[in-house]
Amino acid sequence: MAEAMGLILNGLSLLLIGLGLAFFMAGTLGVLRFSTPLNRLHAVTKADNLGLGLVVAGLILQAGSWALVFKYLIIWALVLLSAAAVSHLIGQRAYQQTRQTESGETP
Amino acid sequence: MSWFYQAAALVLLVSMLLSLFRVARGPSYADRMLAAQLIGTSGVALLLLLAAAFEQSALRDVALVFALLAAVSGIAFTRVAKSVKE
Amino acid sequence: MLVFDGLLALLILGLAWRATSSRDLFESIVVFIALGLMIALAWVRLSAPDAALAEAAIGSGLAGALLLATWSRIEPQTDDRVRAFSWSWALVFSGLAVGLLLAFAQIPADGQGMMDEVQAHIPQAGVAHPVTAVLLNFRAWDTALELAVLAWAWFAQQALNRDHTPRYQALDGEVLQTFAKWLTPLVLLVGAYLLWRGATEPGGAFQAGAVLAAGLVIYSLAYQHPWRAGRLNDWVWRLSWVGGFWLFVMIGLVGLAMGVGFMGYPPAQAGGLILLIEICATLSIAFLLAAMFSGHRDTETLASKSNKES
Amino acid sequence: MSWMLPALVLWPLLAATLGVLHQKHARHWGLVGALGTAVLGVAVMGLETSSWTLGGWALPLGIGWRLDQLAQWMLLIGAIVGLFVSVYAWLDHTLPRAFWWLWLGAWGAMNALFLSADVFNIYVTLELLGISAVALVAISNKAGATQAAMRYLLVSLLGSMLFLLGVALLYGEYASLDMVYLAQQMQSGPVMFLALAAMTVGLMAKTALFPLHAWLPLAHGRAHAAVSAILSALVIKASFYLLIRLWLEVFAPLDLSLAFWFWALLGSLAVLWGATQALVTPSLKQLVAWSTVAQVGYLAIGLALMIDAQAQFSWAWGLVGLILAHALAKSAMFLAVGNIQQRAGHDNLQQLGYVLRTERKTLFAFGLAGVSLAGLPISAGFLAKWWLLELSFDHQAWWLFGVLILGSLMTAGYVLRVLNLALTNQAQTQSLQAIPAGREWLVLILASLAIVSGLSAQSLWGG
Repeated sequence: MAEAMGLILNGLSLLLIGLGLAFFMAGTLGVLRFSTPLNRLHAVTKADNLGLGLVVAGLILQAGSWALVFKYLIIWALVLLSAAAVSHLIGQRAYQQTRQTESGETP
Repeated sequence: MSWFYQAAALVLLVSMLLSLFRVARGPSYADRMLAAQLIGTSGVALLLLLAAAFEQSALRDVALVFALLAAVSGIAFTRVAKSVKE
Repeated sequence: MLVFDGLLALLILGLAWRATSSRDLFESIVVFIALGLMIALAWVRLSAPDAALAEAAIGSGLAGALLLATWSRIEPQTDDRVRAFSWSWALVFSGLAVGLLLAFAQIPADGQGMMDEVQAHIPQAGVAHPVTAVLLNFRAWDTALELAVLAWAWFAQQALNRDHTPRYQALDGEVLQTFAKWLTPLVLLVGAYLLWRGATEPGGAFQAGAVLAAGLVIYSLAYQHPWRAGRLNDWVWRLSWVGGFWLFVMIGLVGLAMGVGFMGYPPAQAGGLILLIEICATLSIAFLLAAMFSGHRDTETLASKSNKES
Repeated sequence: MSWMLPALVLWPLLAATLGVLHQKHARHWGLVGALGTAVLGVAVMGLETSSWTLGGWALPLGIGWRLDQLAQWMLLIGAIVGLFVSVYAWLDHTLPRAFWWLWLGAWGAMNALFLSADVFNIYVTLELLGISAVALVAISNKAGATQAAMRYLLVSLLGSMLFLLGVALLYGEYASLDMVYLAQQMQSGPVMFLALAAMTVGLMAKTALFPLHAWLPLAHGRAHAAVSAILSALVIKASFYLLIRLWLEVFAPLDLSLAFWFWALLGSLAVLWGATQALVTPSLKQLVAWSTVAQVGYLAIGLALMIDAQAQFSWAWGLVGLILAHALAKSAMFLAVGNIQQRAGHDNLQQLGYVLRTERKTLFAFGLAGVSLAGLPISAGFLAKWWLLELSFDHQAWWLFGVLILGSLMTAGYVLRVLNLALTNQAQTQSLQAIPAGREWLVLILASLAIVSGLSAQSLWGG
């Protein structure tokens, strides 16, 4: 029974981490392929939040102690917080730039 | 599971490599900076995977510092960049 | 992991090349930040998490912010001249690289260095983590001098450009301020945690100091002025730059007076003294690094400025 | 361990710290620090030579300190020159406050370097020394000072990095950082030759030895006179001291048969090239700076002869004599130039005739220092150069004989170039600035020391 549980947990971990990686890859491709800075920003946030979140979720299933779970959650929360703030701020800059380009100003 | 974590780490490293193309190509400052941001987050995930793969808990502290300080250069950029345009 | 390590090594080389050869200064800076991350990963792969921690905090976090602040002060420039590729220098450096490869291949791979010695003396060192034992006890004089190097680097910077602070740009909204408010307690927590971990695990004063400095930098970025100790006396502020070094050598002198030698501790008190030194060193490092980022203004110049503004 | 040894490092750093904390009186703190350090540096001559480990940890774990005669002499040279430069700087009101904490930082770092017997610890002291020295060049407000300092910074960093590389190789091979232990264990092999090569190139750059000297005239052209004196008389000697330690001690067991040619050739080229430049340069300060490049060449020749002599250690005192003679003469010269330059407001040789004629004491001091540099009899320089000649005679290196004589003649040539100007009948073209009279006397005393020390310096090599 315990063995079966372990297998299921392992399988779930694999799935979650794999999904997380997929989001990271998608984010990277988005950063490479999207056409405007604001679109690219959009792609980055997906990778930041979901990608890391899924990887962390996969790792939590394997964590042996609550302290470790707590640490994983802290790390994820930190990245969420700083990613949200930084993308917003970079977004402001990118937005200003787009407006400047549209109104045809020269630097 | 260790093999899987290692393989996943490798995938992340490749994805970091790809993001570097955006750093190199730009064209705007914001583009380069946000690609660096993505590399930082990938680094956090990579470190957590390595920590699990080799059971080195110290690496989680490194990941923690990564996560904490990833914001510093991004914020510094938005705050001190003299011009948004190239 | 061979593929991983190989790719990492190539990435580091490529990034280093790009950082120095790019003609756009800003690109160089961003590449440098990414390079810091990769080097931290390399330290991880070399089983040196202490160095990885320091590199993650300073190499990619603080150094990136410092470079960006400097970049904001200097004239915008893009080097339009195509750099001449110098064959002679390329030859010199590749010769050095080949020599190094050969030399390090010759060095005995199973060499433990001084690790056996260190392990044998750990029980008398007052701390359990070998790196901390070496830095704060066995080779304390090196570390004390490094604290002096950091302080003098800041004095040198101060001597060169007085009253230079980064040029801050306006931002809409309160996002940054709120973020700084949330982050500051977390930074304090992580800094204290790293310091505490240093006794038994990777971590310690330099890493904790760098993390705290990053917190101070975020604060000064959010509130647009160099981080100062509020209404604290300017004198106290300056004292924090050299406090770590002086406490360290004063305890070292006490060791000399007590007969355990200069920079030595009485074994019974070693643990407590090391903790005390680490706390002060952490604060010194944090304030020095933060000061290097946000500059420093005397109370007088600050007062005259605020008078003018009001 | 005597309390004086840690005090040698900590006293200057303490005074510098107080200067930073209490910036209004940085000058006074600086003088207090300098006087104390100088007294300590002289007093150390009376201590027993011995070695210690710091923190009570036995080797190879702890950091080794040692005080042998070479270290004692280097500390003494630092004390004498440092004292004069400090008093001079105290009388020079154009120096910014930062000079004091940077200079005392550099002094403390040098003392720590001379005391240390641990290669990694030496690297740390080199860092502190380098950062202070570079900033000293940069505090000048002359145009181009920042660029010159930047260049010096890069050279200094590259030098430190190469040194560290050598340290890593040494540690990898022998699992120890102590110089004495390394010297005992040293065995010939390609790795050790690479380590020696890396460290040597790094230190050569820091010593401004030909062909890695280009940063030095550049830095001197912009720096304050006191800073130039410190740089030429002391800072580059610290890295040369390390070269002595490495070649004559740590790596001495290696087969260094080609080393004589390496050092002798580089030294000769430095002597000739530096002197040639000094003969043609249009500015007084540059002239003295190029003369340093040439005199460093003599040091290299001395090292070459010592390596070939298979380190009969009593002979090494000739090297100390060379260092002493050059440190005294060159600091006197730079300080003299400082007086003249400040009086005239420029250092363009062609227009200095009148100033030189009015500044008799300074001119006399410059001449005295020149006598010692050129190696004319009874000066300290004479003894040192006589030692070189004697040794090359011993080695039957006749061509070196020629280089040494030619170098001395050229030295006399560029010194006379300056003295000659005083004899021309140039009229006063601009108003002169006033400088404190004490500074003239100071320079004169220092230059006399360069002569007088020759009378007593025989004791150096047991003569």
